[in-house]
Amino acid sequence: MDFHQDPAIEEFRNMVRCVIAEELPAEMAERQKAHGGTNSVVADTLAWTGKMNARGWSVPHWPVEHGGTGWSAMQNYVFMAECSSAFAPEVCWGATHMCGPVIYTFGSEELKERFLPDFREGKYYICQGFSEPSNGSDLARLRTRAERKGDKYVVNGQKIWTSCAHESEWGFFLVRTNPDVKPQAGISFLMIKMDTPGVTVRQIPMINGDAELCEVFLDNVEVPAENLIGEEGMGWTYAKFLLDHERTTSSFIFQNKREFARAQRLALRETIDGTPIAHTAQFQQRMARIEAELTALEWSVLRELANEDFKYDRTAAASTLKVAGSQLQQTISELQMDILGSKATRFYPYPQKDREDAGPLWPDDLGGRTAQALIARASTIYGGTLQVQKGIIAKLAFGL
Amino acid sequence: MDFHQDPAIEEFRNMVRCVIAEELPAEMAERQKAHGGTNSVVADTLAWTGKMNARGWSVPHWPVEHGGTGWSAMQNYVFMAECSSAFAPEVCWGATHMCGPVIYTFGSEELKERFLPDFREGKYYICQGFSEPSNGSDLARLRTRAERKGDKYVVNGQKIWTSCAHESEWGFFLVRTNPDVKPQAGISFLMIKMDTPGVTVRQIPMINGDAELCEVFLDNVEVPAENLIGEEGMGWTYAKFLLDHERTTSSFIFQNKREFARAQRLALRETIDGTPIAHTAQFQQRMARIEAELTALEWSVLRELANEDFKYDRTAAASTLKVAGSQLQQTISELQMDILGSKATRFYPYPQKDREDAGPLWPDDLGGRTAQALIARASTIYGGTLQVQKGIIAKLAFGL
Amino acid sequence: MDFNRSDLQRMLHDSAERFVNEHYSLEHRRSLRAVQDGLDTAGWETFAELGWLAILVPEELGGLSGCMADVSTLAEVLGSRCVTDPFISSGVIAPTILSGASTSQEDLLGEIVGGTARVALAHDEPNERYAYSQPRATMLAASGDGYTLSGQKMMVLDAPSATHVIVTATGPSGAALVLIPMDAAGITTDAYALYDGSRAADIHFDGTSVAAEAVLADGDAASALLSLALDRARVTALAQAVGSMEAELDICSAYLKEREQFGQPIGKFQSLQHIMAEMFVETHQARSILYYALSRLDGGYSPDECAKAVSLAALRVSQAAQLVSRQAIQLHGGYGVTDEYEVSHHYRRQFILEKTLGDMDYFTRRLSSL
Amino acid sequence: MDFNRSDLQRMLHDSAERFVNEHYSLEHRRSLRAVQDGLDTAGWETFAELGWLAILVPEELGGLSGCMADVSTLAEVLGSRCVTDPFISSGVIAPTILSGASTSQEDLLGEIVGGTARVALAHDEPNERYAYSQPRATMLAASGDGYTLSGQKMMVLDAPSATHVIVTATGPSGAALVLIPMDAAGITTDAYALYDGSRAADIHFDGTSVAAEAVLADGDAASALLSLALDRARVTALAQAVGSMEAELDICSAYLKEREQFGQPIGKFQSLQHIMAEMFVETHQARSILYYALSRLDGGYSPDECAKAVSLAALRVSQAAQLVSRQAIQLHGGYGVTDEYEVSHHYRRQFILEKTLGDMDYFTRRLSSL
Repeated sequence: MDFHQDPAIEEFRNMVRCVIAEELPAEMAERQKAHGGTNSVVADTLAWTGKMNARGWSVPHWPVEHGGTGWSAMQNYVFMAECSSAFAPEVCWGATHMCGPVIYTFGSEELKERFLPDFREGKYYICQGFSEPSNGSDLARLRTRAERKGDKYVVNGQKIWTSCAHESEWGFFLVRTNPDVKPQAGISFLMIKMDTPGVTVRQIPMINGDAELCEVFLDNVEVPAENLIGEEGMGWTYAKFLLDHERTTSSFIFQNKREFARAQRLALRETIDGTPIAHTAQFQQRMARIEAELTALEWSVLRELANEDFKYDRTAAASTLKVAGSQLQQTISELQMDILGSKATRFYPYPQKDREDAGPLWPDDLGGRTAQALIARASTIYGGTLQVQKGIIAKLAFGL
Repeated sequence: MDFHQDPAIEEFRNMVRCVIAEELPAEMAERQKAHGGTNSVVADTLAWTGKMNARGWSVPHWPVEHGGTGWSAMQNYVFMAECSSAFAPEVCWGATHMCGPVIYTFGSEELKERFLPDFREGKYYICQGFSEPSNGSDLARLRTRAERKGDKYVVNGQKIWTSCAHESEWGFFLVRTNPDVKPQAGISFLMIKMDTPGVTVRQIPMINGDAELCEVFLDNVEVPAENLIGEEGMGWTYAKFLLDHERTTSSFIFQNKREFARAQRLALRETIDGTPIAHTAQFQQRMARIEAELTALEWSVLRELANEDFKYDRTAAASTLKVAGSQLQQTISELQMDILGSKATRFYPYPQKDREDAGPLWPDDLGGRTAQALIARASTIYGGTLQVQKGIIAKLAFGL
Repeated sequence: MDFNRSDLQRMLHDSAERFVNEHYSLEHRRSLRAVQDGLDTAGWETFAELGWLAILVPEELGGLSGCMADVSTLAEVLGSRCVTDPFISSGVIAPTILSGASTSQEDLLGEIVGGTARVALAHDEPNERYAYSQPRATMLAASGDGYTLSGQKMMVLDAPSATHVIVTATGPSGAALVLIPMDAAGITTDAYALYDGSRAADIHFDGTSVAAEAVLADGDAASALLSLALDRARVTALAQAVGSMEAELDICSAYLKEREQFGQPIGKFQSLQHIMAEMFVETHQARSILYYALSRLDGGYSPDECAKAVSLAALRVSQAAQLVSRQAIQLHGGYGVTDEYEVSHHYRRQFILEKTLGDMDYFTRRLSSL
Repeated sequence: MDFNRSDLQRMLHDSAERFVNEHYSLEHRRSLRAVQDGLDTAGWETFAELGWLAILVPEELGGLSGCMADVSTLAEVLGSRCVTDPFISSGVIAPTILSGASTSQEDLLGEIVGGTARVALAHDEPNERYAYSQPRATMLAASGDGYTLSGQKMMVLDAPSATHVIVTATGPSGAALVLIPMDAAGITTDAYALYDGSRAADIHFDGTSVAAEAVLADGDAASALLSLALDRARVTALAQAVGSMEAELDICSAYLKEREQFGQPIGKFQSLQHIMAEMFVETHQARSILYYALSRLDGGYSPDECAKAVSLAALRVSQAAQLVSRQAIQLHGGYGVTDEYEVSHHYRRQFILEKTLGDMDYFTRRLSSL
């Protein structure tokens, strides 16, 4: 075992930090800082991707021949950590971490040329059409049907929880191309332009006042057959490939670290009977335990990045990151709420017009906190519920 | 709703308290106070039952014609609360709350005369033979076989978790008299004298150093047919009757209150850096939450005693008392451990010879605390595990 | 002891249940967000007609001389539908303070009972959360025959639809409770919504004139009255939370039977059954400790004993509400975090109930100080 | 970074695993209760033969100059079989203090490495729990060329089988670490067992003579050396706890497949599967934060940074150990609380590991003071 961090990594971190400081506009960081939803403002995401692309850094984790930087896993980790703690906008995850990798791994040359440059440049937003109203945790039972008719697929069905569908130019969809084989075998991976006739988007009003997630209705949507990625019937395999590809993402380690640091700042400012909350024994005890959990999570991520020999199935470790990381998001947002006390009850999202009127009683850094805490209830639901993750662990680690 | 306590109850409480003060020998209370196991010292149990019987109070909850006092449910509750907080020995629960009620409800006159006076007087200890090694939570699958041969039953099988079997004169057993009907229907309730040839008892060494629980091996044990209680095949019905009869017992409300009060006393004596633990914010917070849970539990018991109209199946409420009460036993004993800190690690049961040698560094009130905390791990196991109770609630309250 | 409803309570409960079922549909509640001051005018008229605003008003002042157990019966039903109408302010806090005031407030109480006046309580200040010894940001100064009031209050619940506000201030004789009409000169309000749709405001007083008879109480009497009013308000909030949790049990158990995944109703999964069982246990314990708090408030116990009971009950109910409202969302999956399912509304309502009159941290500290 | 074992660590791990599997059966461990001082003599000889007592001893003093990651590798295996031999005292604390002492302790270190000397640390005092600023009950007074030691120590782990004891005391120059042979005059010991079968003693010093060279360190140097030794000891205990938890995962998953109830292996029940999954997550997180602590202790970080790392790790590992050891019993039902099943031994061992060198309350307070 060797736990020494390569000193070159700290140099790299400083270099990244300087670049971000140079590139990230203050008002963009402010918007991100006060944002209470899951995704960043789409315009910021695209603008930031463009800025990073100009540096050659918009898709650092991609293979070099497709525009990646060739950084090590640890360098990529440091880059993402620094972007997060500087409040840079999120990237368009669907493009850079899901659809992009599927295209460069399984797609034709034609598809690569058509999409990968746009994804790198942040030319438009793309959305993900996997879940359906009836399938929830049971993804393989998806019903959206794509029938091949000549050089087209005709798609009928309904998707749900599609982030920013209303602001997306393209979407990547899992559709059923063959209903006569076992559920997993009949699924294909299809690109659909969101302005195709028959595509209707409804934004879903959420618990935190946002409406970023959408329902997408597909009614006889005609999709050119060339929009199929890879082979017909292999969609399930590609979706699983994505899962294996992104083992540490579900830890939400960057967000968890950033939000815990924010809680620490808030606790130093908010007072009880004249004492900063950070100095009361109750909160010290609570924050110590959360910091311990956060530190454990970070080292669990480092173990994964360093490709530790692991006695159990690696997917069990990925589910562990998800179980711990998703609950930690909730724990930290609850901590923020308790630090803010009654102030947390105000409907105070950002960006919102009324924020300007709020005056000095309501510091900027309250904006978005409660919205974030409310939507954090979903962190143990999306991407496989807490219960599904536990089932995976029991099965893969113990054969139960 | 009327939450006023009848003032007569307070008078009754004072009267009971005076009687206990008069009757309870100091050294008996001391032994009970320092006892770390589930059951009291058997000799104390029998002696105390005898003393109470002389007052006519040994089985106050029984029907008056069988020696009960005719007290109200609330009076019985107060009586038990006072006995517990004064550290009176436990009664022989099997005699007074299980076998006794089954005999006076379902037994013949002959059986009533034979056993009830002995139970009232605490003439001997009796033990319970329900569980078997293979059936655990799944009681109905018991295998111990009793075959009728002439005027005898010949019993073969094995029982486990039989409290104080090695000190018992009699045991009451659930045995299978008919293997050809559905599991619940073929069970009977049988009295077996523990010195009958073929009965072998093995004490099981436990996590806390005790060996009160036993295995009972039954090898061609010949039991007179007149020892059958009630009808053959009705044993399961009688066992369920016991459950319905004792809805609030599983809350362990008396023990929980007494042990929380003890934790409060210990927390005032033990210090950290010169400050009593009871005055540190960490422990105050923790103790406040435990006190809240304890208070809720007590009022849940009061609701049951007062026969509240209840929207759900009453058995779901009884399981609720068990779920909350069993976990509270663990929570309170963990609290005691944390108050004692490193002192809790010492093997320091009572009564033990080495206690006399311990000297002033080791106050008497440490005796038995850890033994109690260790065996408290069983509180969510016996009498239907936590998981079994939750299943009952889901089924009976919600039809799931 | 008797845990069953009295005849009055049964009437109260049944009429309330009928009314909220008819009136407070999810759609109706969502539509109230567009109403300027958040008040459901038609709903509030019914509150008055059904006598709900008279429960805590003494008979001699035109009320019902009811007890907190009566209030709780009603509040549970309001909680079951996440009703955010200003009942706690005008039906509990105001009657308690006004009927205990040193100056007669019979007229205003009459208007409250009739539904034409609504009274908010302004207590929180910047940097002063929940209860605290003495206002520092709001001062009452003698001026001629009366006084002037200056200072800053925050998070005044139900202020936007209120006709009057009772203000805590530090005056010449220490603590003071002062009654001010919302249209008095020298008042600036900044109104906003909370996450459950209820409304609050920050209020700035800039030398507002206060007549001598508008001082409802001062010194220890003011502190005692405030404390009583707040403890009653808290228990009313706890009762709403219990009602909300019990409603969630019904909603969730029905959903588990209806929603299918992996080819069967999700209620067949043992892990979800156990979550429901845990929600049941928490809700049961919450109702039990609510009874304990009611027994103290209605039983003539000392203020300290009441404070202890309310604090313990708040700790236990909050813990239960957190578990139940969180798991109710978890059981609903993604739908649970939309604005279109009841459970997200219960979650927000319980969050606001937990955080507005004192949170778990506050009640822990309060218990330590008793 | 590399989380895989070095060649040395692999050897250490494999030989340890072989040894504990052969030697430390449940029956053997239970039989050690009857041994007067609790020491497994044959086992301890093997500890010495395999070089385990030399890991932290510097090469120039005849040791292996190993690091805490090496110690952890071994300790995890010891933990997997609840081995209670005095490794932490003689393999970690004593080498740390003796090799950092101001007087040469080469001879004693040689005896420790050879297995013929065993050294306990006497620090806890009546009313002083875990670490604290300065001993108050144990005083070192100048006397002729040397000193005399008087006072009272409690809960001296592994004292009954020790040949020497290092005592913390307050002396003429403040804190002091003093080495005393257990057979010195003026020592009274009261020995007892802990609940996991390990031994400890209370030791009373009544004017015990101390030669000048027996003062190993004084003043700030003594405090720093004590702090380092205790933090190393704590991390060794954490490693044992992690090994114990991982063993419990194996034991429990096997039991769930074997034990049948309601006509099927109990591992088919989703509620128990989820408990196993939670145990897995806790154990995984515990191992991760153990690595963090090791990275600080082995990485040349400041004492405060080490203190923070050890404290955070102790909080997280203790929390995990509580959940895992409690649920391991729950999964076993009644058998789990008997002395005849492994899980009850793991429970007791983890309880003792958690409580002897600092509990969660202590580490929380320590973090607040950094």
